[in-house]
Amino acid sequence: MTTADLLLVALGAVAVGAGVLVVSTRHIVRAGLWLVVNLLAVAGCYLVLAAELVAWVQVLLYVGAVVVLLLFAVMLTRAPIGASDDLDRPRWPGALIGGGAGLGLAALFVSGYRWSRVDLPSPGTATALGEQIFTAWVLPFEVVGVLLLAALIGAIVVSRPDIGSR
Amino acid sequence: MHPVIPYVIAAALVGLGAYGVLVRRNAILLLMAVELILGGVNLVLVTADATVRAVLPAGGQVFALFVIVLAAAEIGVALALVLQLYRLRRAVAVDEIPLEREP
Amino acid sequence: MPVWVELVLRVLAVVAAFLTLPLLIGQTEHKVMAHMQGRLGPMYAGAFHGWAQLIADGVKFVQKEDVTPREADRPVFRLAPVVALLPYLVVLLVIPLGPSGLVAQPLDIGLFFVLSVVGVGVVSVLMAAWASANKYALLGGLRAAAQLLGYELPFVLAAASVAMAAGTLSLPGIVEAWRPWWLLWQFPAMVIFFVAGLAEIRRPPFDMPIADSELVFGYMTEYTGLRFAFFVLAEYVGILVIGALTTVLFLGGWKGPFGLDAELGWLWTLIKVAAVSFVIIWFRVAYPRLREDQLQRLCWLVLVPLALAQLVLTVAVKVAL
Amino acid sequence: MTALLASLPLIPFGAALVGLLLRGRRLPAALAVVSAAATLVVALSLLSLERLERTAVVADFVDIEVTAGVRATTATVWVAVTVAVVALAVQLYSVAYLHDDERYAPYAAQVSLFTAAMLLVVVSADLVQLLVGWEVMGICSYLLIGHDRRLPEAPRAAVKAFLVTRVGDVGFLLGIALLGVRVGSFRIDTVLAADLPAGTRLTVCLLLLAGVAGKSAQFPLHTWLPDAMAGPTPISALIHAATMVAAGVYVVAVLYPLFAATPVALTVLGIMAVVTMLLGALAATAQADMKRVLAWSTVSQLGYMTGALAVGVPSAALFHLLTHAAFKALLFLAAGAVIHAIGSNLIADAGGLRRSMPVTFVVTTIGLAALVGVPPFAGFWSKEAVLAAALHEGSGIAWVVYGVGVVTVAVTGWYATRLWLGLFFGPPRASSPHEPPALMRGPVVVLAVPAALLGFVALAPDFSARLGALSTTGPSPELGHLDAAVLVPLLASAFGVALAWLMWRRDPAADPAARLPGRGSFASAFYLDAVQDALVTRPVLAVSAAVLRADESGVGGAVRGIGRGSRGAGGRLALLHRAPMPRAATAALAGALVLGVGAVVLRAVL
Repeated sequence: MTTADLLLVALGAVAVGAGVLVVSTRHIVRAGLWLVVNLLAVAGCYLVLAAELVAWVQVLLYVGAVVVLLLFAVMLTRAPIGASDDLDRPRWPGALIGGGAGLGLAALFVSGYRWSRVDLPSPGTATALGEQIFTAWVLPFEVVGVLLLAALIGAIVVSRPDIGSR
Repeated sequence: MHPVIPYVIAAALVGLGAYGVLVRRNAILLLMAVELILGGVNLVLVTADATVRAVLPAGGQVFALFVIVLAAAEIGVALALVLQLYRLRRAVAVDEIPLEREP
Repeated sequence: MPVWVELVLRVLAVVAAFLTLPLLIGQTEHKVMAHMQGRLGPMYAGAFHGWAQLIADGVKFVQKEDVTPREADRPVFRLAPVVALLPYLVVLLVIPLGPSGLVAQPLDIGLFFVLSVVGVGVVSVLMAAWASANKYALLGGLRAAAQLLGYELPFVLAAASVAMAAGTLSLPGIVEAWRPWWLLWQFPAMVIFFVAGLAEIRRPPFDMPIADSELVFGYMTEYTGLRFAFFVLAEYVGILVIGALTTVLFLGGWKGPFGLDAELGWLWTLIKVAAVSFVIIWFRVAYPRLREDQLQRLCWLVLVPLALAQLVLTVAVKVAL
Repeated sequence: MTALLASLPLIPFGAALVGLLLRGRRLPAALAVVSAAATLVVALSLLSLERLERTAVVADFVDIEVTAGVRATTATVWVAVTVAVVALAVQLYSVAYLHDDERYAPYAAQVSLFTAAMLLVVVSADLVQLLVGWEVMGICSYLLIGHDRRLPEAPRAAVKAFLVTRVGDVGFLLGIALLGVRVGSFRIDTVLAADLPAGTRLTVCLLLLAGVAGKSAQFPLHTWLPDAMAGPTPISALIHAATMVAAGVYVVAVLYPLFAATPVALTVLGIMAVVTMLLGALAATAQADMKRVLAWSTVSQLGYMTGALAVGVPSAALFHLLTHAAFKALLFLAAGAVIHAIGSNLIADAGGLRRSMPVTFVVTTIGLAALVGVPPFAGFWSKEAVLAAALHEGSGIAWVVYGVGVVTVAVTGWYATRLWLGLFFGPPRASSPHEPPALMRGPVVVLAVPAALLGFVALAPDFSARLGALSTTGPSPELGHLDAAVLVPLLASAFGVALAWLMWRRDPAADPAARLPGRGSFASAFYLDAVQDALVTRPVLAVSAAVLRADESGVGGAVRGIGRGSRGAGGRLALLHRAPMPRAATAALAGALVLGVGAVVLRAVL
């Protein structure tokens, strides 16, 4: 076990624990807050894995925007403060499938990698990533931009009935 | 670094997300579970980037960035839909959406 | 000097700055506002011109009863002030004070780090607003969330402009690359960044979320005592952070007029931060609060297009050079 | 040279495009006449051309290439000059003839387009390009024959012309396609140089002959031509003299090496020719309508041309094509003048016009003399060339062509005399007929010159060789050569003329045709229209009705039934699918899980 391993295990424990709480808590808003914890922990994993830019993008976009939007929506839909009892439907199919998927994937990864070891790459600078995005990946990048624009327009049209019906 | 650790974490996150998607009735909670799945996927991508030496350097990270951006777009549209649903029905429980009638 | 000692020293320095500078700003605000309004302000605490007023305030806050509403979501309610304070503290880590590594933690993508961490502050507002179980608090929180989400865009875009100009995301790198004529070139970006920064820390004239004449005190309505003090402290740290960021990004950081940057760089930085902070305080006195719709209009119809235009200008000049 | 040649079809084509946009009379008339004159000038300037072939590859599909280009010999230019002259005459004539027609502008544009299409056929170096001109002519003939919508028979005749030629065109298209696919190119020179297996060549030739029969009004596809008289008279002149009907003969002449190597096809062509020749002439004897007489005579004369092709002398066919264009255009335009004067198409309504219309009388006499083959008028030389060629060839089919040709000469003499006498002699019947306006008179008079004198060019030393160079590289027989055999057709025509005159002498007021045995079958052209109606039209209509019924109840029913069935099935499936979101999501994710597990297990097992 190296330092990186220890850090990963710790962050992973936080991430998984927060994830469990996200899907099991009976407080709607707390689910969102646990999601923040989960995302920060995953961002920490990225940092350990030498993906700084991805980590900070995750913090900026997920924590700063996505979760805020989610909480915003929770509040706009008048979620109650305190526990709600009707958040879940019967759990066993979900548990079966979710557990199956998680365990299956884990088994695949374990059987694939065993206890092999790799050396971590040197912390990736944003420069290298930027070069990649604007050379090899520039076309997908543009497409993603168009997609974002489409999503923006779509969200506006959907949420404003006065535009759509005309 | 043993790559199996982040991979197993990612698998666990995906499993949790799948569980959440299937179990949660509230649309917003369901979206949160979807974010868990995406987080797991991203973790796989980033780990693979650190583990596998690909032809294009940093391909996994680039993919992860794309996934994050797509998730942002997805959440924008999805929340617009959820709010519209709430405006129409005063509820955001997905299993109360009637689908029996022809659209 | 072993690495860890240096690390501890750096962190201690940041903590010291974090504990003193906001108090200094708070005291300045009291006195500056008072004088601008034609009065004296606090005069008694600490004998000389009331210099210890904020310490007295702190003591008062500590003594107050820690009230939590019965309907509130307790853990969230209690955690919110801490979450509000934490991002600013973390941001201070990467602000360069002077040249040659006079910074707590030099980061390759410092600017990105700052932007993303500042964005986390919204969560605290939402936590406070929702956990309070108070409709004024909720309304304030929603306003704050809308405001912060909206102004994040021009904020980031303006910062992106200067990062593009410098060709780096590292804060010391930006200061290195800075030239005095950038004051002209990046002037619109500076204005945008400053205004959006004001909105980010919810300072007047962008303090709709806590508009006391409409919403009592917005998302802070239910807070008392030390937790309230944390929020107030967060506001002052916010002033510090915005001032420091404006300084580093747009005003040349440690660069000064007499060619003594290596020796006096830290002083130039502090002077510039103080000047920007003074302007922020001045704004509070000078301008009335915007209405909610005016606020959003300003963001989406003025700042965002301007920021995009500035980006185009930056690219054009950059390519031309 | 290439540009000039290419401009031959392009000038009238441009005029047609512009003309279709115009309204009124003056501008379209000026445009039409000027473009026709320009075409003529260009054609005349090309007369010195020996031989030219210039193509460019338009599309190359590896196995097959499509080219565009021009190909010309002296003969081509002569044909083009003929087309241009007739077109100019027709355009000038039309200005006066259609002076109160409000649809003159599109008419003139269509005539230009018609000319352009014919010239395209003439100068094409590529079969596909040729086909384009060929088909454009078809649509133009449809439009122009149907020009006068008020006439009851005009739309019908237009449709008939279109459909009957279309039947032939299907064969033509298939022939060209087969040829192009087999050779790998549509370029005419390449096609002619290709070495094809005999079976393919026969198939191609027969298919092409179908198209030629359609366009050139050969038996059994000749029925549209007399009906096409419903169009305005200048159009009749255009179709009969220089364009449509000449196209078939011209194409065979161009592709002659192909036919020359296929005796069976030539025999078929010969049979077609003799039947057409005699049938047309006999039908012409009994027509009451003067334009129909001329129309049937065209059918008959076309028989001569194809006969000449069948006996292996394309130069004679082209020669007859040229002279026939001259005198037949003249005759139609003159007939138009007569119709213009008396206001009727019927011979019975004319009579004694000799005095009131002297110019028309003289030119018509020249034209009829040329038709009959009176020396030294143009028709004499060309017809003589055809008959001499048949005589010299000496094979079985050539003898038949010769024999029938001589008989037809006699019949031609008879009906030409009958027409001449009926129109210009006997008691006058119309009230105050008068000469047509100068604009109509001029073209007629001008056309009389070639009708009278064109035959003498056969005496030019290298005329035959240059005419023959269009299709064959070998020596062509001398066309202007006369020997004792010339007496046979001369005697035959004299016999026909004399017989008609004698029959007329007995009663100048009556129609000699009334005393003709078998007059009814002649007048109706041996009831071929009725036969066609019974054998083709009615069965086709019956079959199509049956097909329609089968389609509606059988195919349509099946389609509707399938549609209804799948809608029902889809509705039931949709009911299954319309699960609430959670159930659907559970099902989908469970499916994915099962697939994943299955894949892993399968890989482990295999």
